[in-house]
Amino acid sequence: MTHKHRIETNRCKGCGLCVTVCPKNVLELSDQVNVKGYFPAYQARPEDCIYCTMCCIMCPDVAITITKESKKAAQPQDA
Amino acid sequence: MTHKHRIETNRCKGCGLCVTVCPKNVLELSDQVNVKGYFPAYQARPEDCIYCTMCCIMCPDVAITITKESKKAAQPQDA
Amino acid sequence: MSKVLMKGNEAIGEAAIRAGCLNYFAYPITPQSEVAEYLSRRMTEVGGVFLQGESEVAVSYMIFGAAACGERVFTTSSSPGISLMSEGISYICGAECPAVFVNIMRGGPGLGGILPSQADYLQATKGIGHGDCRMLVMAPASVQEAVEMVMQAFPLAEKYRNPVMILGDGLIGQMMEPVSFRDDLKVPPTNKDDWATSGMDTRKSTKRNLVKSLYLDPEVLNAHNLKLKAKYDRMRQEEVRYETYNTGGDYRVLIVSYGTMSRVCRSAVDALKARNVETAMVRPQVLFPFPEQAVFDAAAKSSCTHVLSVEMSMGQMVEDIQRSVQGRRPVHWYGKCGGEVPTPEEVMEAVEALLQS
Amino acid sequence: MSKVLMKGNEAIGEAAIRAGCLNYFAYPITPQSEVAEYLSRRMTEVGGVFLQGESEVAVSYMIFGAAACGERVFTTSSSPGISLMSEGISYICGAECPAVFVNIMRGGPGLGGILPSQADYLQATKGIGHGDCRMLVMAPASVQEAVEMVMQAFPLAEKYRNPVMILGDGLIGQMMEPVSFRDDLKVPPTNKDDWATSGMDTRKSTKRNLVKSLYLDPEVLNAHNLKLKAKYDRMRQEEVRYETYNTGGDYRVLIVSYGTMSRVCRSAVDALKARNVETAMVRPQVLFPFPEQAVFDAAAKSSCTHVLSVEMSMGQMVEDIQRSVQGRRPVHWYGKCGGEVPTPEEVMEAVEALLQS
Amino acid sequence: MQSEVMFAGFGGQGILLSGKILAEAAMEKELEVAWVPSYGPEMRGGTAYCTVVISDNPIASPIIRNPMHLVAMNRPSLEKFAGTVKPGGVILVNSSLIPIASGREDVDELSVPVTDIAAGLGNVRTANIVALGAFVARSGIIDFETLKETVRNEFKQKKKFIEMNMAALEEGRKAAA
Amino acid sequence: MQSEVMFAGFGGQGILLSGKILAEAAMEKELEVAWVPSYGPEMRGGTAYCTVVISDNPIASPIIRNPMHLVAMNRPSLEKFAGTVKPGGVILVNSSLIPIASGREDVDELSVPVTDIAAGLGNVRTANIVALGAFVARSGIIDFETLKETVRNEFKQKKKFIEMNMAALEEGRKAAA
Amino acid sequence: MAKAFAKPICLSDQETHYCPGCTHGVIHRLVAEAIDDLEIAGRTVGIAPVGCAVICYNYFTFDFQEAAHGRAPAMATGIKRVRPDLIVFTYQGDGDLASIGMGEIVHAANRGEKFTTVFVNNAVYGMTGGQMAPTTMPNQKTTTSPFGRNVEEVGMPIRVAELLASLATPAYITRQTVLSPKHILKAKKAIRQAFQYQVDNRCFSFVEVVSTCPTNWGMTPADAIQWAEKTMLPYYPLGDLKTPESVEEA
Amino acid sequence: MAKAFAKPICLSDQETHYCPGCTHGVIHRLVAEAIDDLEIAGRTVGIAPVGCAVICYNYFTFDFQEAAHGRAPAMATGIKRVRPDLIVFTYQGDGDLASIGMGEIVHAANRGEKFTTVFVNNAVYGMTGGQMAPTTMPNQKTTTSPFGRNVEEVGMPIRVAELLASLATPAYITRQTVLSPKHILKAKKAIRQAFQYQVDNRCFSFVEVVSTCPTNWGMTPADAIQWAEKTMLPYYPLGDLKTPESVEEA
Ligand SMILES: Cc1ncc(C[n+]2csc(CCOP(=O)(O)OP(=O)(O)O)c2C)c(N)n1
Ligand SMILES: Cc1ncc(C[n+]2csc(CCOP(=O)(O)OP(=O)(O)O)c2C)c(N)n1
Ligand code: SF4
Ligand code: SF4
Ligand code: SF4
Ligand code: SF4
Repeated sequence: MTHKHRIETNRCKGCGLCVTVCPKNVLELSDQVNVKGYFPAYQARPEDCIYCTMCCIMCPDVAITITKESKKAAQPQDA
Repeated sequence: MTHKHRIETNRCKGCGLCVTVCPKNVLELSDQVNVKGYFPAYQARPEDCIYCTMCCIMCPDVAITITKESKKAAQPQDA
Repeated sequence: MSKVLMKGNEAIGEAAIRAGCLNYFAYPITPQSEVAEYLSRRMTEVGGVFLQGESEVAVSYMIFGAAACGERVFTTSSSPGISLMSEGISYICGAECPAVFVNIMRGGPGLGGILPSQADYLQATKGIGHGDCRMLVMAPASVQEAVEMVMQAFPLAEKYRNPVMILGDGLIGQMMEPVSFRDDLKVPPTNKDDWATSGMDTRKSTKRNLVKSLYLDPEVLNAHNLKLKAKYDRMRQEEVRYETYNTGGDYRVLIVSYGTMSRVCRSAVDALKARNVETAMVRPQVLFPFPEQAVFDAAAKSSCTHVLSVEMSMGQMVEDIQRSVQGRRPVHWYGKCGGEVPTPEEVMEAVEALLQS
Repeated sequence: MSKVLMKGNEAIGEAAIRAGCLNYFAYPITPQSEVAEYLSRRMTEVGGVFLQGESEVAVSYMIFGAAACGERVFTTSSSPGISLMSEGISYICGAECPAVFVNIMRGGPGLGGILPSQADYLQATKGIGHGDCRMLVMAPASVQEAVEMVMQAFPLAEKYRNPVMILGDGLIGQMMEPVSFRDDLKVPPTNKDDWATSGMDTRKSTKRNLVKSLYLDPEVLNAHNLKLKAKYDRMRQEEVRYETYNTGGDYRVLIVSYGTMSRVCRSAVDALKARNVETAMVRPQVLFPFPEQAVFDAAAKSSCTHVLSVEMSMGQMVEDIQRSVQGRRPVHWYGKCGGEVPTPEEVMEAVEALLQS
Repeated sequence: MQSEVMFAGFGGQGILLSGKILAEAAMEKELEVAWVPSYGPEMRGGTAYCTVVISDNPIASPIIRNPMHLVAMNRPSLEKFAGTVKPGGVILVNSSLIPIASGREDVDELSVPVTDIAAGLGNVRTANIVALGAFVARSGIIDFETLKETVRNEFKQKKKFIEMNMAALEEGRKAAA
Repeated sequence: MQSEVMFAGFGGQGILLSGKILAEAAMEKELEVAWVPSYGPEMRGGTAYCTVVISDNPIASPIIRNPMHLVAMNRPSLEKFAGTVKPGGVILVNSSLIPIASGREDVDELSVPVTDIAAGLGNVRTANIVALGAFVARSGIIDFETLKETVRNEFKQKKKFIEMNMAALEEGRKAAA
Repeated sequence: MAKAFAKPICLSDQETHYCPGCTHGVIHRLVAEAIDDLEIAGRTVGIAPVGCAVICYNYFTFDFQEAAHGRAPAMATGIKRVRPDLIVFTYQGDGDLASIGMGEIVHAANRGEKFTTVFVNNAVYGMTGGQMAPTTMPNQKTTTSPFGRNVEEVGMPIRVAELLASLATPAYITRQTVLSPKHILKAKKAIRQAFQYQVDNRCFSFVEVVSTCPTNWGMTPADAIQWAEKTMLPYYPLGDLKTPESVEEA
Repeated sequence: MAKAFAKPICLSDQETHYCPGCTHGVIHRLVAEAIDDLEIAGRTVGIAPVGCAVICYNYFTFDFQEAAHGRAPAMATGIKRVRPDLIVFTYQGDGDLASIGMGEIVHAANRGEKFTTVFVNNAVYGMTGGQMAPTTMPNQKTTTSPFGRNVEEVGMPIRVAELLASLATPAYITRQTVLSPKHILKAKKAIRQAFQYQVDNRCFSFVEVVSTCPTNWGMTPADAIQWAEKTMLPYYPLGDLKTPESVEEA
């Protein structure tokens, strides 16, 4: 069992609220525009992520999810 | 100077509230109907009246007034 | 069928229950408060819902909410109260929900008076709310007819998914007449599963329902309005209802009148006949859609020289009559508005004045 | 006169100030919130009154209270908001107070949309409230005309002691056009000492004034209604206002249209002329009273075979046209309602379809 | 044949109820009826009246300005309506409260001290029933037995009133004789 | 003669302002003008556009579905409106944000990286003015001096912006040359 | 002890249409006395409600407007905003003010409109025939609560004075009654005070008056007074709930 | 410490039309979580307001009605009275609920209607372009208070939760916020509790949520959060104002 942090890039509106609440300073806003014209958040330092879900809880657009998954199942979904 | 207690009989609706508040039990309701079909209040025991204005204050129809008047002036008005 | 002597207002309340409507929300206003007073008892007896709302505005939305769940529901009010329901009625039309509104009219404008009037004709038939909305409007002339129309109003509202108004004058509400409640007018409610927000579990469905009136896309809103227009056009085809009186022979004046006023006119027609003045009457029982063709035909009769709209208003239905008569005959108005119902004699005078003119 | 480029909504606000009306109460609603936004600044500059009311119902009574004091006052809203003012407008008519209501119409019914529409025609001209009440209704077709009508509305409201409505579609409010504010349209307020509740000391009188709409005695209420009817009849005599376009020659189709829609029709008339299809237009500038005679005359012209009402609604003014044309010519409707303004091409198609039918 | 009765008096004198009972009695006889009240904004006081129209044909106008008969329970009512009654009609005058007559020569005027009679029966509130009994007896507008039946029915919820009201009817009938 | 320009782009790109400035410039020249916005319920995002109609006669219909010219500030605008422009009109394409062309052969297509130019001037928010300069220069719809005057007037409250915007106009003109 | 008592000047001579023992008459007189006292009749505009007091203008001699049901506070707002020099009061019943007019009174109070409201709480809709009001007491029978007000179904009576006093904007909010001469004299002071605050351009002022409706309660006037004392006063406690001073101190 | 987080089931997949950083999205999610939790989606009817959340039904998967501006509590009343088995909530902004809809919310609360209201207080009218709301803070600039809210002219902001809590009818009235994850977790509990009271057929339940409107405040989402914390929270204190239990004890 492990955790998977996922940001739906095209759902993100680049509000930056997740960035401010992350206790481990994992997130940053991208400089690549998404389909909606926003600069979405991404995990700049994924290795620091403790899967505390603070960013998920804060995100007004339900753009971030964290799933528990067995390592096997994780890879195909990741593709 | 003396006081004059006056009930405008045709203004009175016979509600009896003045009767209940008079501290000296001066007032009663008449058994003579007035022009509106009500049984108006009258001073059954005028000699007991202390001109406290309780009845005036209570009357919802401003049917009772008390005036201060010199004895002379009082009579013609009384007619 | 056994008859009972009932006040119009109470009979209206009872009729709704007999029609299977057990939900009533209202705010008191003369001359129709007896409906609420009656139903505050009766609904308890039959296990229905009675609620006195805080205002007519709120009541119109209680009606909306309940109707949107697919439940039969109605309210009653009088002129100023109906004005306050304008926005709500427009929403209910837009959202296509069935509901019944009873307006027991009093004199206006403003606070006006509390006696009978028919001065809300144009508001009811043309201007009840903003946007392209219309209601089917039924106008009873007796307590018995009021009862029947109330019972018919619920299935009609469901047929069109649109509010229906019963437009009665104060006298219809206040008068007592013998009434019988015809069981055959009780029609089971339509299935509302495809649109009503009755809870997905209730209708055993995973498709959710949505009741709304907002269409931000102009093309979609236009299409929605065309759909509503098609319904109103269908009403024009299917729901015209009227009665004629003495139209068989040759008459010189055609009277058009509805509600209590039409009963007075009926007396006047009879009395004029006795004086050898032949007149006839068309009585619209449904005001929207208006019986245009019937009025045209009756006016176009060769003997007829004048058409007279007799209303307890300053001349409202007369506009629909003008529209219908299409210039074939001069159209006149006679009326009063303030609470006094014109007498047969006054109507006769108005007719005779016309013929002398 | 120097011109400025202004949004209709702002120009309407400015026009009221230029007309000498320094009192404004309103509730925000698209597409007219800019009036309030503009006046929240401007009224402060000119020492006037700006207040955002808690609802349209409340606003209509703030207007009533202020108008009853004899002060010039106005409000602006859009369709659903106007429905909520129904009762208030009926009271103001009944109490005979002057006031100006601006309705920048959006699509309906219900919440509808926020784009331009003309779907409140029947409500404004016939059914604004309960009882026998009417408003003078003016319909501008440009920002400049909106400005002028707003300025004229105040003296007209005072002339009749009755509310006046400016009925504009959303485009009139949202569009920018050059406007000039004509000082000559500023008319000093009438003397209101004989009726306004301005305080006895203010008018140096010991006679108190009373503003009310209740008349419990039916004869008195009837007399009051007859008095109001006489005013409305006087409006029918004195306030009809319309414009004709291309009515000089022989035309086959008469278009009747108002507001923004009439400008589109004007383009269509020109373009049809280029195709050798002669059409003409009557544009009512005042909707109540309706230019019945002008429409009749234009329709009755021998060359004319069809009358077409072009409206951003599902067919409302068409009823007044039918009434006016008196059966002389077939009367048709073309329109859309949802926010998209029909284009000249669409109107042309509608006209050509008529001629082919 | 159509006939109309106006009942008029003070609010509180049971005017509307007398009318209703008459209308119900007529309905029992399969006649057409309409009962039309006056209604006003004031809760109390003033004049209350109602009109009952009885006919063997459907009733056209229920609005009657000239009724066939009048039951006047107080003076203002008599003064206001006496002149409207059709020639030949019955005018019942509650002489307990009305010291004057109708002044009409062309009607059947019947003077009955209904309030006093009711007081004699132990309840002034039955004055309206006394008047009804007297009026129906004199006018013959419906048969008296039906009226009695209707009154009995009206009070069937409050049994103790039945007897008193039946007595009131009888006293009315006697007074009209 | 009547001519129409549609300005289209994201909300926030100053679309409505460009249109307004053009309309004001035309008004200065005593022409008839109408500025018609799109307005929608959403506060942010989506496509904003406005149409400016300029004519030497009173303007009949201000509702234009086929404008003479188009200034497209973003890709969705170009895609949505390119097809509506009348043959012979000018289509200005903001090539900074639009990687495609209009696909029209019968128009005068002008590709200008207005956002980049504006960024080069130190403020991307002047992109609308760059575009306006380029468009007016190419279409000649009004004379450039009047436009400059109008822009100067528009910013007269905020003096510090005047210079930047005058530079933007000039850069636009150059790009259109 | 002996005193004089006369009809206030700005109260007209006309006899009222109210039922015998109805306390509307007393409250009218108190309003008139306050206006006389402050000598403001010449610049006062009263606003009549829709309710039994709808024609109360007949009993006063100064300018008056007649509101729609519940909308008197909006009308008063309209007047005060365009004519701040005028003295304006609304006179409203509980159906009018607490039911249909709830939005208007809350907002006028919250904006701190500088007019005075006299609120007659008689626990019932009088004019229309005794229907339930928001102020109707638990289990009280009315024509639309024939089995008594069921608080499970329609909630508790609304204490309007407390509700308005909970707003943050400074105001004078008081509850009085006219059930006895002593109460009447206190109510008189409160009403005068309410107008005084307005004359001083200080704040919104509001006087709730616990009243009777003998007719619709089906009681004699004396019984109605007793019922109100016993049933209403415990639920509607008397006294000042808020003064502008108390807000400033807080 | 490590946890999982997924979109609630009854929240639809559709992306919202709200501005970046607008807290409407968070509040929607909390409502959906509560409904999922209680497994009531199949018998729930939501009521959308008129305001930015007017099309919020697009983001939920169960039955929904769209109200007129301010009238959601009346619609909810209509539903609950005729279908007490349904779970009903209104979702309303401050213009909607506290301005035009004041009468409706006060009366629904006072009748003890057994539905739930989620009240989004963002101190401004969002959808129509940032006009002043009854909840706008003193001196806050809006498009209709361009010089800042002048409390002398228009009064203090209305604290709706306090106002409703002052009514005598039992209810659950609480104020929460979504300005930080910690607050959001508390708000989540409160919203769940509000629905729980309804499921138990207990009382009216009301959750005010102090929110942001970065767009109309003219701030970045992060600045908006800070401004709300600094300016709004001191005036709109968080926590339960009333529970049905507290009323019963009193
Ligand atoms: C819009 C509207 N709704 C309803 C009415 C009917 N109506 C008149 S008075 C009244 C109630 C008055 O009760 P209250 O305010 O308590 O005053 P009271 O008569 O007891 O003094 C009602 C409902 C109306 N005139 N207008
Ligand atoms: C009767 C009526 N009046 C006005 C409007 C316009 N209107 C739409 S939304 C809104 C304000 C919404 O503000 P709020 O309730 O605070 O919600 P937010 O948008 O901030 O979420 C207004 C005034 C309307 N649609 N209907
Ligand atoms: S909080 Fe959500 S919408 Fe905002 S930047 Fe982070 S992922 Fe994007
Ligand atoms: S209080 Fe007044 S109305 Fe009542 S009985 Fe006494 S004098 Fe008459
Ligand atoms: S009904 Fe009640 S409130 Fe109205 S006048 Fe009579 S006692 Fe007074
Ligand atoms: S305008 Fe304000 S409330 Fe509306 S979506 Fe944008 S941020 Fe949210």
